Amino acid sequence: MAEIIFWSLSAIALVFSFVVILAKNPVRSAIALIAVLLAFAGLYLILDSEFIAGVQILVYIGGITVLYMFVVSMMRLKRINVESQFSRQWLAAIISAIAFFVEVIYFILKGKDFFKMGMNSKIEVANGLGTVENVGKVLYGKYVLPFEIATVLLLAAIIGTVLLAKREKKEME
Amino acid sequence: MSLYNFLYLSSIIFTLGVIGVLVRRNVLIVLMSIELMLNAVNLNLIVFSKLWGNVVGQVFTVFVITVAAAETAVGLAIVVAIYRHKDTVNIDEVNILKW
Amino acid sequence: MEILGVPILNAVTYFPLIGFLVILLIPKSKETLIKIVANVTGFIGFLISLPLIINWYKPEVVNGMKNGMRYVIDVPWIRTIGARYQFGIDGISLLLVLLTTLLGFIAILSSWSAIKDRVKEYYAYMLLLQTGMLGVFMATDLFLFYVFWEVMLVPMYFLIGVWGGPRKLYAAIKFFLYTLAGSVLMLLAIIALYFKYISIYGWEHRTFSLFKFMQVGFDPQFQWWAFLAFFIGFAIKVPMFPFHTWLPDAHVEAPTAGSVILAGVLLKMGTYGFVRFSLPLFPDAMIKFTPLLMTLCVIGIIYGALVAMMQADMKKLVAYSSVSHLGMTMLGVFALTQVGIQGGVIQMINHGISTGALFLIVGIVYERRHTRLIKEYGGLSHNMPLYATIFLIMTLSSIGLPGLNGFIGEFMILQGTFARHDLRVYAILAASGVILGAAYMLWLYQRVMFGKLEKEENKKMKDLNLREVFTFVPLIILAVWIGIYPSFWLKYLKAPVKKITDIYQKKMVEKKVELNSKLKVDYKGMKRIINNNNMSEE
Amino acid sequence: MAEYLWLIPTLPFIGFLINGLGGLLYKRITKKTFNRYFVSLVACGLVFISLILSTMAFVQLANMPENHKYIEQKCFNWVAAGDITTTGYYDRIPSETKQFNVEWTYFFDPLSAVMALVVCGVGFLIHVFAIGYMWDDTGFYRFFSYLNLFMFAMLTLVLSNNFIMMFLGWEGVGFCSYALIGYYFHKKSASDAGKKAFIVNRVGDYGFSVGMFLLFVTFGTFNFKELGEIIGKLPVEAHFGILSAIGILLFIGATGKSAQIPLYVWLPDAMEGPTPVSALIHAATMVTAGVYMITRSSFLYTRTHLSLEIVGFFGVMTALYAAIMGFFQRDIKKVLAYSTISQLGYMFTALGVAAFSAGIMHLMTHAFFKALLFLGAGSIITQMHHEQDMQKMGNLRKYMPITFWTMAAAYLAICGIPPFSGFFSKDEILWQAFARGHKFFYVIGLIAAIFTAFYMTRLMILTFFGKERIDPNVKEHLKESPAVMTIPLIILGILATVGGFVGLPAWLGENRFEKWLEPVFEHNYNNPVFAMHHYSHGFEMMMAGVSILAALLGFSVALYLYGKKGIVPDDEKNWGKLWKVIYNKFYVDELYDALFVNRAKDLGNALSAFDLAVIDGGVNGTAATTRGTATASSWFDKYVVDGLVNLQAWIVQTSSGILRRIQTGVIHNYALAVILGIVILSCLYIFR
Repeated sequence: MAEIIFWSLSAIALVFSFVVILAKNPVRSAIALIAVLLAFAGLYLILDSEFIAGVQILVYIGGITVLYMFVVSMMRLKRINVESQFSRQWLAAIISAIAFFVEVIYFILKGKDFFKMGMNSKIEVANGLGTVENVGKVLYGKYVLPFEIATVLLLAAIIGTVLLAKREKKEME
Repeated sequence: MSLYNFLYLSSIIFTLGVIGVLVRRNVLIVLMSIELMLNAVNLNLIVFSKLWGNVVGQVFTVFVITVAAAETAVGLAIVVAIYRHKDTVNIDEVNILKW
Repeated sequence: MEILGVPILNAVTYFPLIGFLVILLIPKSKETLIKIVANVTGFIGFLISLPLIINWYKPEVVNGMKNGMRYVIDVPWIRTIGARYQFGIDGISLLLVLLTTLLGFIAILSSWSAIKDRVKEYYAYMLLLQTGMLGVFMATDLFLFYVFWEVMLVPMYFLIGVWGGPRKLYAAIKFFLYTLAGSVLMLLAIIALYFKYISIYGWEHRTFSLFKFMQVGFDPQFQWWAFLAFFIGFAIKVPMFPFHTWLPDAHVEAPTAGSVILAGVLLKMGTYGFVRFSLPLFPDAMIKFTPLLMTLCVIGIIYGALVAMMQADMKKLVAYSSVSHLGMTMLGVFALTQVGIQGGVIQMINHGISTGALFLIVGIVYERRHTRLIKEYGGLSHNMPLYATIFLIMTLSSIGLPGLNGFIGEFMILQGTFARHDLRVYAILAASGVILGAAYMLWLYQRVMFGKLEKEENKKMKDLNLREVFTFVPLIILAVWIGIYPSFWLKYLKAPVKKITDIYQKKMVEKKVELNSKLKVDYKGMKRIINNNNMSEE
Repeated sequence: MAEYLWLIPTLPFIGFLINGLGGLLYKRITKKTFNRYFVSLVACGLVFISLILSTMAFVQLANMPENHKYIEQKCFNWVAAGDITTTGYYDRIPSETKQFNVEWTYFFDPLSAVMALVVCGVGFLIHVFAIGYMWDDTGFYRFFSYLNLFMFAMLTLVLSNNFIMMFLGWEGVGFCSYALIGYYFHKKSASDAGKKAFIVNRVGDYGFSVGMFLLFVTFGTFNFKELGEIIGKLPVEAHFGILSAIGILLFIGATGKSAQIPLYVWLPDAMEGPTPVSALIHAATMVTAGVYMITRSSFLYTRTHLSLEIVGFFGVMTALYAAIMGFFQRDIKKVLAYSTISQLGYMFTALGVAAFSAGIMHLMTHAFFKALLFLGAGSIITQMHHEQDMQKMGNLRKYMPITFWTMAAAYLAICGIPPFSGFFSKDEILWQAFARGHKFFYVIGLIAAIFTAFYMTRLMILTFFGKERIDPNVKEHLKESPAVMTIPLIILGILATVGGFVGLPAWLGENRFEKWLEPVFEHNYNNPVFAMHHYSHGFEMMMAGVSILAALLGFSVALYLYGKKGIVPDDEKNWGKLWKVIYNKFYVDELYDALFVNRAKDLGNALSAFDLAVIDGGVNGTAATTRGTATASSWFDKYVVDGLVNLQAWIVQTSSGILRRIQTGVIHNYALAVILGIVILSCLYIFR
């Protein structure tokens, strides 16, 4: 059963990823992105990570992607659509990307023994691994300082965003 | 189902993200491609978390998501600012930072 | 002694700095507020310097004396080089500190209507200057002294350069560079002293403290060079002939209050430097150089007076008269007798009072007429009787009329110089400056105040207003006080001056510069004459 | 005892403060001048109280025993400074280290008493007179404040117990004289005269102060009493020595203040001041300060033959010289001024022959009759609407009888006609000069007496007798002055008449004046050098007759010329060169101007130029040199040092011009470069 879910979710993620990078219309890209993210959320659930799956849906889909939609809707898409969508370096880009991919696969294969060691260790975690409780304990325990720093980062991002997006006085007049 | 397959999936998605970043001229789609890459990384983190039964990987995922949110917000704000100034979202046209 | 927990010398020195900071915080446009703050700071600055003299003889102050200095503050400052934050005052410093706080306040008060642009910066610089000057008179660590010495240069440079007359830039740069040239030599000498001390006592005992240096007794050859370097530094500041030419330019171009401070306090830093540093540190060199120094003083006195006589510009005249008066001051100091040095110090104060007042006096007509040429005036006594009276009093004080301050100083200086047999001829020559002094001051007074009121612009001139009168009142009171009861002030000078002359007493005996030796030779000849003539003796 | 001594000088000072400071502020605030009645009441009243106090002190002094005839009142230590090493006097007084301390102490001895009484008495009368004289002047309060300040300074001068305090009074009266001569400051001649007086006095004071320095350095004190005790024990210096030096230097001061040759030039010009000022300051009191000072230091002068000779010589020469200059002056006050100089010369002659009490007595009588003469002249001048030229006078006795009669008394006194006061004092001087062996002084003095009688007679005839040459406009209002002016005249007239009886010559009775002053000169009597030759009373009487004859001679010549022949000043011009030289005062002023004043100005100008060109030029030259060097090195810097730097920069720029093309500014390229970098680095890792 899990096998099937995995393969179908993988397929969805792959297909919509292609849509994201190939679609002419950013709206379509954004919607495809939502699909990819949803698929990922499903994969997280398979991996016993309920909390992360929830966050994925709430933050990514509910926050970030909606933000994309807002911005896209502000643009005049007509002119954008007329232009060429791909950069002049596309060939070099794809070649180097594939080279990169090959290398990554090489590394994954090279680390197979190490991976198997993990598979055999049989670590059992009570109440499931990624429950809110488990994640919360670690997050607010050992990692409370990075967590606080992250909040500061967010604050900085908010201020930066406001400053960047604010219209200058001249434009207001 | 092998956890190994997750790694293959994540590397593929990551490469797709790279291609998106390198090829697309629409800055919005470039940003979305970056989201793809980040998600690929998240998946990796969670897989290893599962593998070792260690919740720290998930915690890091939370942080990555946080950073992603911040990045997106600032990135989009920049996009809006660029659009307002240059009336374009074409990344190749924003090339004054040269020589 | 402390004021609100702050050691009193710190309080006195840095109080103007508080005003300075407050003024920096006030927006530029609120000129009246700035003026009020500056005036209040000046006044309170003067008030908090009064406890210095009030508590002078209190047991706890007397018991706290160190090396003859009172209210001592002594903490390590820059440990690596051994510089200490050493403050302390004796009677000489006391009088100069009080003069500084008083003149500082008067200068600030006098600029109320004279300064119209860049008000904020002006008052800020005035207060900064005040701190610098006070520090100079209190520091007993040579390094600290040097720091304050240079600190006060900068605000003065700006005061002349920004608010000055038509040739202000020339004057300001001349003032700055000339003084700096001197003080660089002084710095070299300070460093030389420092290393000399280290070469004797070792690196662990490195110090810039004056008192440590005083105990050493440097060898005459070294003294010779160090004295020369200090001499040029101080002589430029005094200024002694022939280093005086920056003074007329600086005075003519400076704003009134700048001139007051310049004449009243800044020049005293040179004379004070001689008394505080050169005299105790280099006794051998001092004795050796005395004839040369005396010659320069006498030339300065007569030369300054003669040049002053023929000036067409009032401020220039007063500036050259300063050269003459300071020559007199230095004459007393270099005479190395108690009375001479006391007279010299009192004359420093007197010069601050009377010349400061004379610059204020010139400033008042300048503010009304915007010219300083003597020939533009005449007959002002008719419509400015109060001004005429104050001008007259200060003229008389400047020319040394007994009963006013100038006389006491001049008389003591000349008497003190005359008391040294080998210096008599200098005293006699210097006394002729008194005649010339009367000539140029009275001539100035006659040309400005007497005669008929002919020019239309002069007829409209108003007499002094209340604020202007108040700037003069303390100066007049002091002039009369010093003239009638100088003992009050002289008693503060006794101990420190005795400390200096004691050094020389020893030296003179060592070197057999016995004062009476020449006279005794004379006596033999005289006795023969008396015997030959069979003069009857009772 | 005599706790009020300090009040004698201080009261006029208070008057000065009230009138001067008060008047100034009152005028500033209310724009009105002080009430004249108030001003006169304060000024005269306070001086009158001082007069009473002086009299009280005088009475107290008279009742004191002979060997302790002085009152001393210490107020405070004036200048208390550090130690000073005295040199001592040869081997008689050793060198020692002393505290330099000058006390503010009032000292009242018979000499001070005489002076204080004269100053207060004559001063008070002149104050009263001045009320009338100055009534219409706008600066009424100013005038009286200066007059009061003068009284303060003069009384300080005579009541001081040391030289420095005396010097305070000395310079103080000098300043008041300056201020009062220049009282009409809108007149250039007046302010010039004031300035001249001050500066000429300063020249004298220069000598005076050097003398004081020497005095202190030698003896270690300024106190008269102590100095008297120290110096009184010393032998007489036969040749030039320290005492002679001190004596001569002090005398230089006296020549300035008392208008002797060579520093007399200021006094004639000083007549620019209001007439009461001339009477008080330039006739009765201030100018006699020099006489007082030398008398005060008689203990010193009697021990130095040389300086006494000098004092006497200059005195008698001045007496003669000034009398000659007085011959043909047209200004009534100028004549009196020269007469004052001449009479002061007599006093110095007396001092020069060590006849101190005679000198002081002449000082006193002179104060009476000369003040009277000046006040009389003032009375005339006010009624003549400030006309001072004797050409425009004549026959005034008809209009102003009181003035005439009082002035006549003074005239007889100055000519030395018995029994008027001048006779006793002047004759005493001449007699003493003769009796002490100074025949030369005697002869010159006698000639001067002839001349005195001549010019005084001329003055009297030209003003009060002869034809009326008065301006008709003036004549209409011509009348006697008001009582406020005539009463002081009358009192002074009485004094001038009978004042001489205090000191009768030996052939008439006891000289009480000399006896009164005896304690002052206690240190002098043991001095054999100045012993009197003894002559019989008859001889002395005969000599007095000679004096009278001399006066009559001068009188008759003047009577012949101006009375009989009726010469008026305008006619004198025909007398040729002699008249011209004398009328122009021997061109001494011009000579001084040419020698000193103009040369000092030239020197000043030259030095100013020197200062600007050489000294300041040196400074600016240094600046210019520095600038030149700076320009050269800046050239070097620009083309050589900086050239090398720029060469390097050029190389870098050119090569970077090629390389910078990599920076396309396109984000895609950068991103691709990043990926390529990762790929290459990974390759390196893989194929390591």
